[in-house]
Amino acid sequence: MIPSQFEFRAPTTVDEAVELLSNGMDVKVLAGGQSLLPVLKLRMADPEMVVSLTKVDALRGVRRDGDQLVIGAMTTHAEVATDPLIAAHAGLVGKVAGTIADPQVRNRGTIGGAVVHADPAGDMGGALLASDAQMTIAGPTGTRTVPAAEFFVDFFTTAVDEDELLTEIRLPVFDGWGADYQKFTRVAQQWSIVAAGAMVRTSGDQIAEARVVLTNMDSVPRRATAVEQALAGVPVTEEAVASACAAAAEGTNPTSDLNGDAEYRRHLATVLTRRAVLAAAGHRGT
Amino acid sequence: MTIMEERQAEIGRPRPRKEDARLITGRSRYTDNITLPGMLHLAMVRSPLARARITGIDTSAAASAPGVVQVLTGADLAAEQGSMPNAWPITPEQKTPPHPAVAVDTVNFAGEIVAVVIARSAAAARDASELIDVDYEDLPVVTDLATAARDEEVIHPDLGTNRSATWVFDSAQAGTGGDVEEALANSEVVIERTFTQQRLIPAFMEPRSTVVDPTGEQITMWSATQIPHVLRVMLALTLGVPESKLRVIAPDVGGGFGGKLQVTPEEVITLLAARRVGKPCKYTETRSETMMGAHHGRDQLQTLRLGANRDGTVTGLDVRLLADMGAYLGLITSGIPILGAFMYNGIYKFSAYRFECTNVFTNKVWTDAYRGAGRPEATFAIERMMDELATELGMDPIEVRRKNWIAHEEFPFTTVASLEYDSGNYEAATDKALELFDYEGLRAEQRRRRESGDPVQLGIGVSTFTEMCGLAPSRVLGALDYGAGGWEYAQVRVLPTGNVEVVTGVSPHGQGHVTAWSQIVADRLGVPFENVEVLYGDTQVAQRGMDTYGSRSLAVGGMAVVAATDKVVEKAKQVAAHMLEAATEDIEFSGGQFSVRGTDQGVSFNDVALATFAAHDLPDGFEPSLDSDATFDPENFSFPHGTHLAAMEVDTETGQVRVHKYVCVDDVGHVINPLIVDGQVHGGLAQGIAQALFEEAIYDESGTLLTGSFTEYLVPSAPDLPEFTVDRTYTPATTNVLGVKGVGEAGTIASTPAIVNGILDAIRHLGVEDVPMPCSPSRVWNAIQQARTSGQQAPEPEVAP
Amino acid sequence: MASRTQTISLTVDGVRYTDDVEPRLLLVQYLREVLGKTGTVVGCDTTNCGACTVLVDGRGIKSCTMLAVEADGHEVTTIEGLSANGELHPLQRAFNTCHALQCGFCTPGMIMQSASLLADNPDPSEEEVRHGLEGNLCRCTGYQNIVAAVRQAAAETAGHASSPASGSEATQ
Amino acid sequence: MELTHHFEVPASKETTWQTFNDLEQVVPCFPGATLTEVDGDEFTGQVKVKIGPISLTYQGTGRFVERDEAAGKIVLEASGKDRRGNGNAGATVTAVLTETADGTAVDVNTDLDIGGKPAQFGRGMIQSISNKMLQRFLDCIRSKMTDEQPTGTP
Repeated sequence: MIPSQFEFRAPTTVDEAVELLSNGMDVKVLAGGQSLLPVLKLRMADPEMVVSLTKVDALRGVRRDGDQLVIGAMTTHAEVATDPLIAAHAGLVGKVAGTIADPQVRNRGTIGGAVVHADPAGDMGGALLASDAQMTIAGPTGTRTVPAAEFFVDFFTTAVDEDELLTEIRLPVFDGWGADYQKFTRVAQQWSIVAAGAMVRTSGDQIAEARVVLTNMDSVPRRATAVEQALAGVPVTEEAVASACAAAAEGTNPTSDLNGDAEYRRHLATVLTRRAVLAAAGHRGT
Repeated sequence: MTIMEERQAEIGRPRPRKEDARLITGRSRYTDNITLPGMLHLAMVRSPLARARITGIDTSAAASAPGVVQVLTGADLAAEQGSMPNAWPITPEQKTPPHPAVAVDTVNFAGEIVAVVIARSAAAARDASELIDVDYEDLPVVTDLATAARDEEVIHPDLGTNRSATWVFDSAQAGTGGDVEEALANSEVVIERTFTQQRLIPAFMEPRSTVVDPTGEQITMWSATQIPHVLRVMLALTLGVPESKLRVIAPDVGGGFGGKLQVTPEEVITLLAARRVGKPCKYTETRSETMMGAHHGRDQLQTLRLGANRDGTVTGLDVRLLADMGAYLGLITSGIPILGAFMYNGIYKFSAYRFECTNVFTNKVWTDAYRGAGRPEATFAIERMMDELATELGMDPIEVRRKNWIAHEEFPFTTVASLEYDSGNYEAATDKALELFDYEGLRAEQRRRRESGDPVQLGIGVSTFTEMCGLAPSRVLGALDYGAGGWEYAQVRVLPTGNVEVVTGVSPHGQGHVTAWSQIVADRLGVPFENVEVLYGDTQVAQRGMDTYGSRSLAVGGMAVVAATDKVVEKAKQVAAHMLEAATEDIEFSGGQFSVRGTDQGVSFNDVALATFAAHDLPDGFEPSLDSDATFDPENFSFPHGTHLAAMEVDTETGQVRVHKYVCVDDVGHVINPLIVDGQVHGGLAQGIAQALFEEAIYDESGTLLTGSFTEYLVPSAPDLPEFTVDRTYTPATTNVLGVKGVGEAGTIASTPAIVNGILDAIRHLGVEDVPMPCSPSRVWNAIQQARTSGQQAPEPEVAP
Repeated sequence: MASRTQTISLTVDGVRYTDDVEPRLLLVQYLREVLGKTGTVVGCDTTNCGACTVLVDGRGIKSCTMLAVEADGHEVTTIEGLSANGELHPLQRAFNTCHALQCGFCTPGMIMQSASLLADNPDPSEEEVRHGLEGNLCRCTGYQNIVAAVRQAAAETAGHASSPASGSEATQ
Repeated sequence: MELTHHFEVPASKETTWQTFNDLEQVVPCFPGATLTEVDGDEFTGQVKVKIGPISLTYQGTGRFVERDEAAGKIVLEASGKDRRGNGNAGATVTAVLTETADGTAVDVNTDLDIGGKPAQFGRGMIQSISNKMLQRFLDCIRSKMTDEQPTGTP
C-alpha cells in the first residue's frame, strides 16, 4: 500500500517532460496513474523518478483539426466518453471510453496512459485501431507519427520508447457510422474477458463498410479484417451477419486463464462480434 | 404523578439506526483510525512459498534501516508466542499441529508470517521489510483436498497423516432414525452426487487492524474483531498474560461475516511486539495480506446418496465430506463442517441419516467460519439433491419438497439429526413466495422460451431451508466438545434522570444492535428510544460476553437484555410500591408507569429512577440501585426458515447468467426492526449469490493464491446483483420470550442453491446435469457444449412441470 | 537525490492547507495521516473497492490511486466536508433513512461517489445508479438500500432544485 | 508450467554443444539477465524482468545438473527470488541436441515455476510472456551458434 521512495517531477511542457525521460534514471511516466499506482503500491516496480504529466495543459482536451479529431493524451476517459465531438465523429471511441473500469477510474485515467500501458485486456486500443488513429509521439529528436496498427507491439509494449511520450491521438472523422462495443465480463468492474468493437456504415438495408476489432484475443488488439471483408455488402440480418462473423476468431491467439480458456474466448469473440456488428448496424435484436 | 400516555411500540418499527450518525459523517472509529502518542508501526514479511523449510533469515539490513526499532523472527518469539488456539477439538483423537504466530522452522502456506519489522512509521516498516532476506528450502506442496487425504505427502510429518479427525453422526446410533444403508438398499431410487463447496474469502471491507498499548501494568488491545471477549481469554491462555491485565476493545468494526471470528497471528504479534518495545504498536494489513493471510471459508467435497420412493418420499440420506482445513487449525476450523452435520436433513422428515466428515490438511491458509459456517454447505447439498430427485422422478421441485417437509402442525419436531425444531410453517412461507414470484407465469415463460429455442433460456431455482441459529445452548456445545459455552450477558443501568445504559456482551460490527436493543429496552421499560444508550465491545465496559456470530446476537444476546431489564423492573416495583405506599405485589408496570392495581395512583419510571438515586427514602434493606445484569443461556437453538425462488436467465450462446427475478419469504419469528432485518437478508443474499456465480479462492499447484486481490477475486458490485423481493411470514420461536430466531445468515444459506438450481433448470433440457460453483459463463457454456457433444446420451428433455 | 519532500497547497473540505509531503504519499494517506481526516478509509490496494473515494474538483476519484503531490492546487471534498452548516447532506440523510449502510466501512466512498454521480446525472434510473457505483464494493447491504438511498436523495435534491435558493449541493 | 521449444541450427552438434555449455555465452542471452559469477558448473546472477509498469529483479543461482555429451542432453537449473520479496522463480531447462542432415536440432523443455505476487498478476499472461522471453533466449543462443544476428522473430 506504500510505494517505494521516488523523485517526483511535474513539468508543464512536453519538452521539459521529454527531457526528464533521458536523464539516466529509471523513470516512469505518470499520466492518470490508474494502472501505475496500483503497481507502485504493490511494489511490483520502484522507479527512481516519476514524471507526472498532470500539469502539461497542452496534453488535455479534444479538438477538431480539419477532418481530424485530436485527443490530447492526458484527456480522461470520462472526458472522452462524454465529449460531443467524439460522440458525433468517433462513436466507437466514445462508447469504449465509457466502459473502461469504473467511474472514478474514468475520472482520473487517461486515454494516453491507457494505450501506452497496452494491457491486452485494455479496451481503448481496439477502438483506435478500428478508427485508423494516428499516434503522435514526442521524443528527444522531435515528434513522429505512428499508425495505431503499428503502435501496439506486444503485451504492455508499444511503439513509444522509454525516452518518448505519447502526446496526442488523431482520428479521421467517421460521420454516419454506427458503433457498438460488446464487452464481456463476469462482474462489472472486471477487465474484458473478450470484447468486440464494430463500426458500421450502412447503405439501405446493407452493410456498406464495417470495421471490427477484438480486445484480449491476443497480446495486442486485433482487427478482424476477414470479417470486415465478409461483411461488405451483406444485408443487416441475423443470419447474414452471423455467417460473416463466423471467422472472427481466426488468426487470434487468446490466452487461457481463470475466466475461460482459449477455445471459449474464440467462441465468445464470434458471438460478440456478431452482436456488435448488428447493434452498430442498427439492427433491432431479438 | 404523571398521566399515562399512549406510546407506540418500538418493537416492529423500522427505526433508522442510531449508529449511522458517525458512520455517514466520517467520524468513524475503526481501529486503523486510532493514533496513540509514540505509536510504532508493524510490517510483516510473509512467505511467498506454500511449503518450505526456513534455512536462514538475515535481518541485519532491515534492523539498521532508517526508523526501524526492532526486527523479530520466529526464533526470537519461539519461547513466548505459544501456539495459536484451536478451541474446538472435534474428537479426543484430533490431530492438531503446532501453529506459531510467526513461523519458526517451516512455512505451510503462502502468506504465513516469517518476520516482523517494528518501526517509527508504517512506511519505514514497509521499506525495511523488503530488506529481510529469507532463505527457504522448498518442500513438496499439497493443495488438492482429495490428494491430501491420500497421505502421499504428509504436510505435518509429526502428525503422521494429513487427516486431522473424522466425525460421525449416525441416526441408527443416536436413536433418531434407522440405518442408512438399509434404508438406501430398500429405496426405489438412489441418487448419488458429488458437490464441491469452493473455497471462499470472507472479504469484509475493513482490512484487519490491531493497536496494542502496553501502558504500565495493563495491556490494551483495539482490534477489528467480532470477538473481543473470546480474544481476551484466548490471548491470556495462549501467551500466559493474566487475563485481568488484558483489556480488549472492538471499536467500529468494518464487517466480519465470520472472517473476524478468529484469534489471529497478527493480534498475537502486535501484542508481543508492543510488550517488547514498551510502546503502542499498530498493525494494519493491506488487502493483499487479507486475501492470503486471513482465514477462508467453505472448501469441502461433498458426496451424498439420497434414497427415495417413486412417490417422492425420501427414505434416507448418507453424507460423506472431506473438509479442507488448510495448513493449520484456527479457532473453530475443525468444527465448521460439524455445524452442518445437523442440517443436511433441512426441513424434511427423513427416516435414516448418516454423516461422516474427515478434516484434512493442505498447504493453504486455514479455513474457518464464513457466513453460515457449515450450514450453507449442508443446505446447498440437500436442496440440490431435492431438485435432482424431482428431475429423476419428473416431479415439480416444490411438490417433492411438500412431500417431505415437516407440516406446520407437527412442531415441535425432533429431526433425524437429533435437533428439536420448535416452530415453523413451511407451507405458509412457500405459498407466499410462489405468489409473489408468479411461479406459474414464469413456468409458462420458461416453456415459451424452450419451445421457441430462445438463446436466453429461463430456469426456476427453488430453495426451502432452515438453519440452526442462536448459537448456542451451552450443554449442546459441551456435548460437541466445543471449548466454551453459548450464553450471553447483558447489564441494564438506570441513570438518575431515567436514561438507561444497556451493556451487551455481543459485539456488533454492522448488525444494528444499538438500535435494536434500544427498541427492546424502550418497550420493556417504557422509556423513549432516544433515552437508551447501548455500550459494547470493550471488555472493561461489557465485562462478560460471548460476542457476535452464528445469528446469535438477538436470540441469545437480546434475551440477556430482556432478562436484565426484567430484573430492573422487579427492583423498581419495590421502590414504586414504597413511594405509593402499596404492596409490591399490587404494583403493575406498563408503558413506563408503575401503578397500583385497581387505582389511578402511579409513578413514572423516571420518578423511580430519581428516587432510587437520591436514596432518601427507600424500602428497608433496599440496595440503592436499579442496575441489573443477567446471563442468558438458550435452552435450544432457533430455527429460522424460508422459501427462496430465483428465476435465472442463461444466455446459451455465451454462458452468461443473470438473475431475472429473486423472491424470498423468510420466517425469522418476531421482527424487532424490519429495516434491519431486510438489510440483513439483502446482504446475505448478495453473499450467497456471489458463491453461486462469482467467488472462488483459487490456488495454483505450487500453492500461490491466484485470486489474491479484488481484481481476480470477484466480489459483486451494484450492477452485478438484482433488486430482491423480500417478504416474511411470522412463526414465533417458542424458546425465547421475544419469539425471535436470528437473521444474519439466512440469505446466504438459502440463496446459493436457489441460484444453482435455477441455472440447471434453465439448461437441463439441453442435457446439462451439473455446473460446479461458481457457475461462471465459461463453465456454463462448457457444460452446454459437453451436453451437446454427448447429445445422444442426454436424457430426453424433461417436460417442465 | 533531491529533496525528499515537496510542498503542496490544496483545499480540503473548504480549508486551505500547505504541507511538505513525500512524493510517494497517497492522497488518502495525506488525508488520514497528515490532516487527521480518518473518515476516508482504505479498503484495498488495487483500486477496486472505492472505499477511499473523495471528490477532486467535484468529481469522484479513488484517493488511494492519486498521489498527494498530484492534488497540488486542487480542491478536495471528503465525507467530513459534505455536510454544511451542521446539516446533513441529502445523501447522508437518505443513507440513514433507507438503511443503506451496515458496518459503514464502504459508506464514505459510497456517499462521495453518489455525490459525483448525482452531479452528472441528477435523476438517475435504478440501472444508472448501479452502474454509477460499479467501482464501489459493499459486503453488507447487497446494494439494494444504497440504490434506494441515492434515488431518494436525488428526488429530494430535485425538489430543492426547483426552489430558487438552492444550488447543487452534490458538487460542493 | 511446461514450455517447449524446438529449433535447428546449421552448426555441428559439437559446436552447438560447446555453445550451450558456455555459461558466459548462454546466460546473458536471457532477456534482462546478467551474470555476476561463474564457478565451474555453478553461477550467480540476476534477471531483470520488465512487463509494462512491472519491474522485477530476480537474484539467484543456477547450475548444470546434467551434462551428457553422448546423449546430447543438458539440464540447467536456476532459481531466484525477487529482491523486494515479491516472490520466487525457478526454472529447469532441459535441452536435447540431435544431429540432423543440415546441422543440429535442439529440443528445449522448460519447467517454469513462478510464485508470489507476479503469479497473481497473471490473467493468463504469465505463460505467454514467459514463452516469448524463452523464445528470445533461444533465438539469441541460436544466433551465437550460427554467428548470425538474432532475427527477432521466432
